[in-house]
Amino acid sequence: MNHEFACQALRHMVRIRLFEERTLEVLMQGKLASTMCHVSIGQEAVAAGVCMAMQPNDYITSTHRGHGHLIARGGDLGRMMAELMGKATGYCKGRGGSMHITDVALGHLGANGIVGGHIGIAVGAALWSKLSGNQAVTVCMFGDGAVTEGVFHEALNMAAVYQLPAVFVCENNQYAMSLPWTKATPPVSFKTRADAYATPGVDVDGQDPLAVYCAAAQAIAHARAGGGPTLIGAHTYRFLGHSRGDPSAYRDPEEERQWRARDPIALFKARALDEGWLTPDDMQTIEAEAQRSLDEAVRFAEESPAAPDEVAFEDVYFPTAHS
Amino acid sequence: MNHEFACQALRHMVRIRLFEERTLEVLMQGKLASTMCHVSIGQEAVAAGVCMAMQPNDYITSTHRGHGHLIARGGDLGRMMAELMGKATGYCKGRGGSMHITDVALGHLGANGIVGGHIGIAVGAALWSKLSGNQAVTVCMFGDGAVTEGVFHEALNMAAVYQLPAVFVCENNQYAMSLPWTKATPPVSFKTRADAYATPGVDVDGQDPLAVYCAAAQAIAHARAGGGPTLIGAHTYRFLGHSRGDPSAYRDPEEERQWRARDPIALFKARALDEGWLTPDDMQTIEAEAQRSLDEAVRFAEESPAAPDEVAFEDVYFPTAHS
Amino acid sequence: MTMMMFRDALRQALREEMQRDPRVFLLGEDIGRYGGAYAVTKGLLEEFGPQRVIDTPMSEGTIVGAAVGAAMTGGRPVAEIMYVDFLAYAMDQLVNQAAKIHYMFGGQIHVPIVVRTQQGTGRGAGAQHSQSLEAWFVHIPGLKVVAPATPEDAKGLLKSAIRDGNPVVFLEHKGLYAIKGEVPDHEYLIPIGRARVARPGSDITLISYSRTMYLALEAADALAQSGIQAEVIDLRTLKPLDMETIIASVKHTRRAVVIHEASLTAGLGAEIASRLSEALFGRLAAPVRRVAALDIPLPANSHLEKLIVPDTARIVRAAQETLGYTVKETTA
Amino acid sequence: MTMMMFRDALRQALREEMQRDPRVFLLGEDIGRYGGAYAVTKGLLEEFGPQRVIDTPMSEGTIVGAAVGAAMTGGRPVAEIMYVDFLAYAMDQLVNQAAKIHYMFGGQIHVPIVVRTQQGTGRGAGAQHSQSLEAWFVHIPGLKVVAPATPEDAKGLLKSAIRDGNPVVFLEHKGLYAIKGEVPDHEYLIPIGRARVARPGSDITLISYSRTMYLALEAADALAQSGIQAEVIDLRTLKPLDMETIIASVKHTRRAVVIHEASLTAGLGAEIASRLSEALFGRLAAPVRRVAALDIPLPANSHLEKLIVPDTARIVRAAQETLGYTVKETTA
Ligand SMILES: Cc1ncc(C[n+]2csc(CCOP(=O)(O)OP(=O)(O)O)c2C)c(N)n1
Ligand SMILES: Cc1ncc(C[n+]2csc(CCOP(=O)(O)OP(=O)(O)O)c2C)c(N)n1
Ligand SMILES: [Mg+2]
Ligand SMILES: [Mg+2]
Repeated sequence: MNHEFACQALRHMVRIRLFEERTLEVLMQGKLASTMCHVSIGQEAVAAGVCMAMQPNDYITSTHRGHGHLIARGGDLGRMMAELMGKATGYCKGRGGSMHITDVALGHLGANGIVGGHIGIAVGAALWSKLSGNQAVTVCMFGDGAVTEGVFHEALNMAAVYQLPAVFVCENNQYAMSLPWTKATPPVSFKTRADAYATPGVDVDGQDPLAVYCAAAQAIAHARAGGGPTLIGAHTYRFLGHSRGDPSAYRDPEEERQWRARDPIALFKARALDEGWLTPDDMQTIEAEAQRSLDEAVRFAEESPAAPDEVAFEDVYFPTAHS
Repeated sequence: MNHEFACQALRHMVRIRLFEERTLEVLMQGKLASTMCHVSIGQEAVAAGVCMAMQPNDYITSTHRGHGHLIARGGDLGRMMAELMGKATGYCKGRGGSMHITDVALGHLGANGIVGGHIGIAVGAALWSKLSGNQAVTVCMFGDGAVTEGVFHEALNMAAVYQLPAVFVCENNQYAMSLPWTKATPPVSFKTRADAYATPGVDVDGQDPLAVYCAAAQAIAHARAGGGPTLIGAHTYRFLGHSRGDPSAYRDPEEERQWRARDPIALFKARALDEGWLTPDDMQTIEAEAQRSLDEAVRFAEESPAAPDEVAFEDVYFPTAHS
Repeated sequence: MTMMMFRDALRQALREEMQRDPRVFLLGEDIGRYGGAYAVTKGLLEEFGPQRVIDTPMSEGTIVGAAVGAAMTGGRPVAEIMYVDFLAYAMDQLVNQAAKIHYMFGGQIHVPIVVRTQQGTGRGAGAQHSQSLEAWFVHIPGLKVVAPATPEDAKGLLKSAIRDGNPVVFLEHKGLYAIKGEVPDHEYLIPIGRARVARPGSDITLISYSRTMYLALEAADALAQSGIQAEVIDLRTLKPLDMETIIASVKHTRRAVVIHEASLTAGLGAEIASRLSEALFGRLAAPVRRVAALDIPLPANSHLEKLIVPDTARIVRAAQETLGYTVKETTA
Repeated sequence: MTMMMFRDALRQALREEMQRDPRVFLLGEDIGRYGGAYAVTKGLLEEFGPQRVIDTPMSEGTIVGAAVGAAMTGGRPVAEIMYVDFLAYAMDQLVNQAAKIHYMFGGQIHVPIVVRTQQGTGRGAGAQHSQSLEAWFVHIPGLKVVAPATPEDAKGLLKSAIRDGNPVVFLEHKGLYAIKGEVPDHEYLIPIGRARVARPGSDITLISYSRTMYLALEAADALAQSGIQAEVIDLRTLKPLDMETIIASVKHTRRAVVIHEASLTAGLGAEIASRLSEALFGRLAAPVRRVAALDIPLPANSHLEKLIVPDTARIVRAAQETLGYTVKETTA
């Protein structure tokens, strides 16, 4: 584990955390354009670890809780914040909001509001990689809720049958809205779930970016080498409610306390100090820099013009000359 | 294994075989009311074994290839044949045809034309048994093609979560239309597939009614005792094409030859003789009786009046007085 | 009469029917402890227990499928699908199974299920959480479709839906849960299949349902200021359509505007407009106008969203144009 | 020109586009060695190999989903869904994803997929294999919908659909695969969005598409025997609708009948009838009539099935009634 890696991991996690904390503030100020906004505070290590294992030409598909995936993939914080505020400079022209935030140029194929709705899309991206030989691997992020949707099964099966370069990463934050993982599905590891498709499966600590990185890197390398898909279960926790106004009354406070004690950023910082990967100075620099980027992002977003009315009417169809 | 059991198993298989052979004749004569007709010749042991393990108050859901399930469940051959011919005396008033043939009074919840379309229905029947305490077990028959539909996964998961009294029986006849099982999904046993739901799974010889019976009886008892669902893979073969006019050009003739050598009826007769379960006389009686029933069924169907025009317009809505 | 919110009226209906009939049970995502995404089922788990209020895994297809199977074997399930958009996962179970089983199986069995779901705009919820898909369901023989606007109707229609022997798609509107209205204190049912005159008038008929009824009433208020008496019809049931009530009104007013939040093209407004144009041919003073959402997905942006869906001003304008309509000369 | 069957014309289109553009590939159930349930793709696996003609597991949702993902990353997939009824499993992928991605993601990306499927009656295939669901797709912004009637149009429209940058639902009719027609020998495209006058006439306009075009032509023949000249329009594209061509015709004939095999209520006929009634208000000699399937599921019984769907006689009758129409007196 080198210094640079640790810097990057921490940087990603801190940027995600700050972005989402800021998002909540902006939301409380009534500045978001949509009511739909889900933050991933507590889960930052998964996004960081996965995206660090990806190559620039790889693809990622994301979820309703997707800020972290785009940030760790290199998304521009200003354009992201602008999108949330419905500004013309937002990634989706201020029309997609948090739940559809996307930077296609980064190989990011979209955050998606339908749980499981993007899993088939990931299969298609991986299929096209196989057919075209473009060498890309597609990483499909999804929550534990998606595991019980039929598309999860169809996609795993199809990816396994064609031995597609795809990595399926379940961000198991223990809840699908109010439904605990333990009531959504029998207590079965992701390894065993993957066995049903004769494909590798692995369960990792989702609070540890290094563990996530290692699992993802191995799966991506395996996929790129033609070995087919892998299913990764990254076990983590959403520290806050499902969305604004959810006090998580369905959760045991003791459970929450235990998980909060495993804050991925705090854990990583402690370990990085311990192992000598980072100095306190490094950390301060990273945090200060992230803070500055966020300030700038918010300023950029606030100063950007609102999406003009025309934006509502554009892009229903892609112009086609052929016919 | 007692004599009576053997009689019944052979009787079911022979009746199914004869019914379907006769169906093909009637079809060739242009007497069927629908173009949709799929026969299960070669797979009779599965229907026989499963249905013999069921109690009268149990439920079964069936498929597009479902004649056998209804016959082994005690369906009336005359009303079945009448249904195929579009007669007023048919089970569905001549409106359902082969693909929707149903006798609800026998706990048969319908043959279904959507592959996988009835799997959720089976979950619901089992759920209602659990909620109402009606002591019934629901047996869900489906083909290997349905295994790759999303509903298979959702249903297994839900049945396992609620520990429902359901038995899922995959009649794996090695093909979904032209797609061989080996190309539809990775080579994984049903046992391993069931592991993904922490529920019992078993693979049985679908050419042996006794093996199927034993697996089904155990699963049904387990379900009735509150132990939850079981997944059974009954490995069998469809001797003929997917439907009329399919020469199965996609199959290896050698493979066909090998499977035909494992005709469930011939195998069972040989074994029954060997083990002394049945005498040649017993068998002749069974076959003659089945033949007679078929003759009668066809006569009944042919002499029945065609479904009158009004039948087309009835039963779109169930009459409701309340509102 | 008691003043209560739409969501509370729905909850009363569920509670009363669950008390009345032990076969009635609820299933859906987050309907138990959480009380439903829009808080309709709050408290019912505590009252009726986990055998009657069943939190399901995220499996919309099998939620509806399971409802069908339970109904076929004696239960009276009420399934909740959190957003109508997610019913896209369950169209086989709803359309190929629930709607057809009674007919397909020769009348041997029927499928008394209610699928409660929620649709519409108003929260800037974006393209995948704001659709209005009633036209899909209205197109399918074997389904009934209900879309109440008031708490009173919501309660009475939900009770009727639960007692109906057929699959009923019960469409709530995300913007209506908190609106208040008077609800009778005694037990009552609102029959499926009957529209209501929400405001009488003689100059023009505004045909509305669900949230658009409120827009239509506002438009009628605005029109009244210039002396125009608009009659507002609240359809309440979308399938079967109560054409009798609609035609009776338009026969009288000779002018009609149909309003819905669903996309214009192939929306329910087309059905109503063409039936009216046929039934009252030669007797209309102006063509039937449709005020609907533009044929555009819905942006996750409250400001932009408003540009796409009907508002009071658009209804007033359409009504005024209809009232001022003069037949253009044929220029063949 | 060469005489060929509808299915062969489709196959030519696929072959030509696959030859022209290496990004074009096919996926679906039984499309390889089997050649497709209706033999459209026969021989293409042998010609293009398993990388371009992909037999999929039975997973309709993920067939469409995979097409979307492949299209977003550079491919030009043509998915085959064996029966439109099975698209019920794939509505999320088609409607919530394919149709909305271009808009939802701010125009960053588009989804050039074709979903070929097959619908309609004529084979007594029953309630789950005979539906006509075009109205569902026409209702959804972001989709295009095509439904050719002739081999020539089938080929030219399929080529255009493959080159289009948007999701196109391509609706074939199970009863048309074996019909024959002349197909040009040179390369050509039929543009999406343009209807065709299939038979000129001046007394009444019969508006049809897919298989009903043939019924309309037969009806026109029958009407001609009593001296009535019916103009037959073949819509070819259902979304976007070519209202210009339709209105031009009806402006002239002042009478119209719309014919489709889908259920009457909330079918496409309603959209056309209401647009016509609005555009030509006061200039129609009779109300626009709709000849559609009754609002009944389809029986698996060829004889009974025929009682539900339009036939030539019903069209002729509707046309005659339209021609003999006189406005009833108002009895207010
Ligand atoms: C198909 C579908 N069903 C339901 C919802 C409503 N919903 C949004 S997020 C969510 C929970 C998702 O849980 P999970 O996949 O674990 O992701 P998490 O929210 O925990 O990140 C639900 C029920 C949805 N968006 N899509
Ligand atoms: C959802 C759906 N997709 C496709 C079909 C068309 N189809 C009918 S049967 C069949 C093959 C089914 O295979 P399997 O489940 O193994 O049953 P089998 O025919 O072998 O008995 C196909 C593709 C269908 N009826 N339903
Ligand atoms: Mg979760
Ligand atoms: Mg099979």
